[in-house]
Amino acid sequence: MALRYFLRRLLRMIPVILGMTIIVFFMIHLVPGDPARTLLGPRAPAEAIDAFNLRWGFDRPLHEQFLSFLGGLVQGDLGTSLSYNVPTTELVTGRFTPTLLLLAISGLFAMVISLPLAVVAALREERTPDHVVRVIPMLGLGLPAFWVGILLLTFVALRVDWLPVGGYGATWPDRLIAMILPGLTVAIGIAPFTIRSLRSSLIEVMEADYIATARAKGLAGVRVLWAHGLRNAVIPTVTVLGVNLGWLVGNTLIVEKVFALPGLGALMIDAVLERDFAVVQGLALIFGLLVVLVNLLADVVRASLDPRVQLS
Amino acid sequence: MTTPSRSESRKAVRGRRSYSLMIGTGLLGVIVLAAILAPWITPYDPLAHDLDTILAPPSSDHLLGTDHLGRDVWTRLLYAARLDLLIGVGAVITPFLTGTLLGAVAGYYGGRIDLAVSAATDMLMAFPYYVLIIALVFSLGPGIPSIFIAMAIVAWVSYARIVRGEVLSARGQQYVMAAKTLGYTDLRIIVRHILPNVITQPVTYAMSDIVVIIVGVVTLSYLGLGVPPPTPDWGSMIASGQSFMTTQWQLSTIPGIAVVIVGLSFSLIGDGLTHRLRPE
Amino acid sequence: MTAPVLQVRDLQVRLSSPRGVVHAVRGVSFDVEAGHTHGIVGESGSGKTTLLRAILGLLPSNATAGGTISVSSRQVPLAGGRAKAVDGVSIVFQEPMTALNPVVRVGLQISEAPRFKLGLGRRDARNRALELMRLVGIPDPVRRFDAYPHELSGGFSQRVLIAIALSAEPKIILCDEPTTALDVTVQDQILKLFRRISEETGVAIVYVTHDLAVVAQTCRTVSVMYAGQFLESGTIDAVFGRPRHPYTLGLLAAVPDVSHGRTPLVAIPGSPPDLVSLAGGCPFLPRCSYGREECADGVFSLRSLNRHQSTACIRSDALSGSAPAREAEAS
Amino acid sequence: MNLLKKRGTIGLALLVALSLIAAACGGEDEEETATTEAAAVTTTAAAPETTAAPADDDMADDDMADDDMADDDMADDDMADDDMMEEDPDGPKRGGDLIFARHRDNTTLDPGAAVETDTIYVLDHIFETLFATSADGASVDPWLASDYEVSDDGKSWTVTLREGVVFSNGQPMTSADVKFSIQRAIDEAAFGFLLSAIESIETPDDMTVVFNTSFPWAPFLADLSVWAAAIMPADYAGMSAEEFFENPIGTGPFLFDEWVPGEYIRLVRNDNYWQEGKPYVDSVTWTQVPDDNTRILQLEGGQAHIAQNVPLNLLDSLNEKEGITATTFPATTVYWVSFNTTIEPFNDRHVRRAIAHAIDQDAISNAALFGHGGPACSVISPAVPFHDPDTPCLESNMDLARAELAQSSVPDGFSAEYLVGDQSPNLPIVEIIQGQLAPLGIDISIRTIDPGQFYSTIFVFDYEIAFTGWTMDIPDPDQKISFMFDPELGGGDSYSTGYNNPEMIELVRAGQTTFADADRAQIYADIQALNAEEVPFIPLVVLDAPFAWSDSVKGLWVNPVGKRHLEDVWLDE
Repeated sequence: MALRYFLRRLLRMIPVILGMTIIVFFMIHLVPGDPARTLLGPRAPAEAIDAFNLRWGFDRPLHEQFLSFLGGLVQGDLGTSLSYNVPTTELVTGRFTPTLLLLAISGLFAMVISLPLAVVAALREERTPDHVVRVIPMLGLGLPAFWVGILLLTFVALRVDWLPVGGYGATWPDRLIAMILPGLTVAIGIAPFTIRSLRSSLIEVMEADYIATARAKGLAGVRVLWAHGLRNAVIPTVTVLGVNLGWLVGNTLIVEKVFALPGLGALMIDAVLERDFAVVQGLALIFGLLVVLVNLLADVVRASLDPRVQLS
Repeated sequence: MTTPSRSESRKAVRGRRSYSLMIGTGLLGVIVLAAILAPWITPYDPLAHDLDTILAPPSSDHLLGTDHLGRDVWTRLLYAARLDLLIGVGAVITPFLTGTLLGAVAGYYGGRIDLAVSAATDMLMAFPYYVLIIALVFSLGPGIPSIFIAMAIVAWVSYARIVRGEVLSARGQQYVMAAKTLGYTDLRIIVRHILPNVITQPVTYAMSDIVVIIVGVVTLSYLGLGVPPPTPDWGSMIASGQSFMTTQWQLSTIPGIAVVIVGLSFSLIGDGLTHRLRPE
Repeated sequence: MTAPVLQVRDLQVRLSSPRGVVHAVRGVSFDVEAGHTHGIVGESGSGKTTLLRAILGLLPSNATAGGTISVSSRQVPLAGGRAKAVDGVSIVFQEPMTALNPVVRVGLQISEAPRFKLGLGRRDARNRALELMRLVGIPDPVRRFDAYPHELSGGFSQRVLIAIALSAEPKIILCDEPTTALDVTVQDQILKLFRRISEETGVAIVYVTHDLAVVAQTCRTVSVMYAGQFLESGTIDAVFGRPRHPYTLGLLAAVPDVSHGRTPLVAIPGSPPDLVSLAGGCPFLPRCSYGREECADGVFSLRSLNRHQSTACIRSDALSGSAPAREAEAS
Repeated sequence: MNLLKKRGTIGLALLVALSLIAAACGGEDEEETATTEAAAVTTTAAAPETTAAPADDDMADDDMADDDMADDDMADDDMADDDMMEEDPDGPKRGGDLIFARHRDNTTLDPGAAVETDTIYVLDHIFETLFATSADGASVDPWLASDYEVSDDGKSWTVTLREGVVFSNGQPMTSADVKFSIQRAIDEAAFGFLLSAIESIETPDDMTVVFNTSFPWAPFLADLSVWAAAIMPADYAGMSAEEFFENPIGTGPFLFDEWVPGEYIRLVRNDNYWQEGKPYVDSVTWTQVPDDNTRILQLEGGQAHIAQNVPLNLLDSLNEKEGITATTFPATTVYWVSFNTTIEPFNDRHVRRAIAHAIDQDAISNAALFGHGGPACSVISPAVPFHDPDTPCLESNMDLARAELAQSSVPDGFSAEYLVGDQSPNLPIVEIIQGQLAPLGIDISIRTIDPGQFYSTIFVFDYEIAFTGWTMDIPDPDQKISFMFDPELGGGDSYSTGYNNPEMIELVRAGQTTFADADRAQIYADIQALNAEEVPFIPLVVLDAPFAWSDSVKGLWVNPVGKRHLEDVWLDE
């Protein structure tokens, strides 16, 4: 049943993502800056430029180019990168896991940060701990990611020898360890939203009747908070986390840059700068799919937590 | 167990919350005042280079030291407040209005309009945001106009989603049915009846949005797409301070803290508004 | 005479709020023996729920309390904001839909107390829960064990709540309008269920409601609560048969009696007093047709008329002559 | 509980995401690299100015001066080594993996397609060329070639190849391989037109190659040192081109091992390398670390041995850290102001001269270079042949500036837009100039654009003033000078200034076809003087190449055209 729901959700998003790819296609083509000139430099003679355009088919009118792009898309061919001269898919697969790993770990850290803080804030509503908890995430929002990143590298990575100073790592254990600080940096950026959501929903839940029932059973306070309070309060926060991670999909490039991670974000910005059309279009499509998947995942997690919600 | 005693305790708690509105407006007031009175607070010209005293540490005549061109950091911080607050507040208005309107219409009428708006929001959700920003900056050049347009194009999505949800639930309420039976036009119902009831959410959201935009400008400057030099703005100050982080860390940090304080004041105001406007 | 399971002596509860201090409970005393069912009748805002929360030991954080409560002769802590209920006391709420955790299977919610409070293993707790489900009359408990609250009807949910209340092997079950939200036919089954439970398990029941008919049907003794205090207490026959307080009289007159056709209903004029600014004297005075000057000051607490009945009205004898507008149905 | 705060996340995402671009430019700025001059090819200084090139570090391709030091024969090598580093008692150790943190990845493994400096520096260690820039960057030394003769008419070059040179697959290098490689470069390489002077190539025997040029071409040997003229086995050793460049075979000290795009590229020792005993390290791994601060932290944390593109302002503080050396190698990077002389008022000589007088190069150098470079007077940097130290550049003096402006078409000043690729140290320099021109009534507004767009903007003359510069690729000024002053050559329109001065063009052509050094020196001195007088380009600063490395790295040195000789490096760990 869930599978059918998955497929239906994906099908519903296909037109949206296609629409988005079309917009990106025309936007990147219409933006000033000509890839031949950028790649070959101003000294390249006219013949080299013409040969380049001919080879890549940029001499054809835009709509024709778009049709061939669509044609390729249907067969899963995202075209070839101008600057790397390698099929886009090949270029992207290598950089897929770092980005996904970063998203997953930062989501995890965001929740790990949010749970204790939100609980303290909710239970001490309107007293000092609550105010403090509401101020701390503001820092996460206000300070730029590169600043937090470099701080972590300088004062943590340098001092802890099993933590690498940036870089991705070759083996799987190394990769996970390499993701700790970047994940934390991203989580600090997301936490303000998850804390705020969890705090307000926890306050609301702790007023509910079933909490009084649970307490009336003579259960310990911690059990009531965990099994009944948080179990209900976390549901809306899952969606907030999903939306945040969904947005991060195309936008992790500051952290990728600071921590030297080979992610999709950096690849996209280079492609945009170098007018590497195929990569820009391919990535836009992939980002679209990833955003849909992340939000879909959030809905599924939410449905598993809340039986009242049917995967209709 | 919804007993009088419990709702009593809730009111007790809520009473205290009005402080956050006061603290928020107070804080913001101080910042705005400092920005306006900048010429009287500090003698220096924010644009004047003094190549003999570059990267000077904080001292009596330069409270926060000087930047890589010898300009007084404290002065630039104050003048930057003018620009960044303007950008923050200004860039929220269009998305707030368009988003609320579209959300209301989509929520109220449903059907094809709702589908169209939702498709648009979904599409923008998945859109690689900075491809849009770069395209805009290419065609319009860096600076405030492209920031405003970029925000306007993308930022309305959240308002639309929030208001749509609220209007959808409001549509089923009796007071809407009643208004319909009295023969009011749809527009009148939406604007005079539904919106006033649901406006709290988008308004408080706008508060946190202002912060988000100011921080967004910081990131644009970091990418070299922000406010063009020499106009002082926190974003370019943080970005240009970045390569001095290990030697003159204050160049990047202090504007960052300024952004946080502005963020704090707006979110406190947001919280205060939420509780003040939310019906008991 | 077994020792009373519940002893409440001169209970006072004050709640601080922005509008001032609310005197929710002003000197309430009563006892309930094992196997007995005691009813507490009163309009909303009379402080009956705060009384229940006090007995549970779950007063809100802005509450301060005086007097004593003891359950099977153990003192109940009266501090506000406690997170854990006192042993031996359970509660059944009015709204089954909101009183059950929407995201946890009902079976688990019933077996939770046996497992985590009484320390039973997973298997034993499950069997205990199934046993309780049968006791409260839920058909085919094995299948319904894994159901979620929103998948059950109002009646079944209420039975689950009762099973939950029993799951902690309480000495006393407090019921806060448990049947108000149910339709009459289901209400009747639930009331019969309570009576059976009380007889079979010997658990004491305190039944709080505004519905006199329900109290008459299920309770042995009753107290009439108004403005945070008991205006009259006693056996059902005494209090309903020979009401010795104008308020009780008024309540009985306000109950529509289907069997007697269209007798005019007499509503009590005015509305319950504001518990913040309570003047001295009898709190019912402003609405009392028997009121005199001497009712205006002094403290009006219960004084016993005989073994079966006590009242807080100083002019109770003035009522002795007048029978209630009509005979209350003897249960 | 509405919480779809999509918008909130935009900010957050923006915060988290957007950054980067700076990476491309951040890293770039004063990257030392010299780019070979190789005749046609573009400019660039690693420092952008013309191109904004962060991303590609200067599109204009600053390729490498192709091979490296190699004096005439082995003996000189040792000599070059000795003065470069203190000789260790027990001599260089073998072994270890040298980790080189750089800010950008390779784009290809094919020297023909390579256009960016970082790609070229890696390929330099796989492929080699017939001739190479000398250690001091002032001349060309034979490398895969051992000797050469040029015919009297200067149109025929006979080159004899070095004995005993073997490709990494064991196959000996012959004249056929050279003919194939150079012909391929001319036909396919992005910068093949540098060798367009070659008409035909003959191979009389295995060890001799004869190049016939259609006209006498003075910088011919320097052009042969361009990286695009890399020597590879004929017909790609029997493989298809694509297959060959999956795992390229060259004569260089290292051979290709593994490339994970965006992460690292690793070369391992080529045991068949013709220089005995070299390279010392087992392998070199170039890691991809775009952020300046992170590169330095990796150095401090021991995760990298060498870091390039160290921000100038951090060099001194980094040098004080124990275990780390941070300094600059002399480089040929020059930055200047360039005018769009096809539009008002910049076609007026007096306006340009007024601006030249108003600019104070010393102040700029002190404020923006932190002592790692100096003011520039000539367009040819000191480390390049035919640099004229006595170039009569205009004195920085406001009164003279006002006097010049008074004679100009806009006596009471004007406003203009200054186009600059957004990466350090460009922006600060332009901001300083903005301040220096204001008292003259010239109101400068700064238009920063992303480096990827810089070239295509100035190429279509969509600018008034621009921040441009040049880094040498090969040890001969011709490529740069012709590109700057000869509008027809290479389609550069005098480096997009549209400057067209017949006297200057004549000098440039003479410089290309005159063989005697003394005469060429005088020609280039005249060119530098004429520019100083006409100032289509106002030289600003000369930059060195900042590097940092841990003390365990021995024998690291970089010549003025940016060539790293990692075969001479060894690790003392």
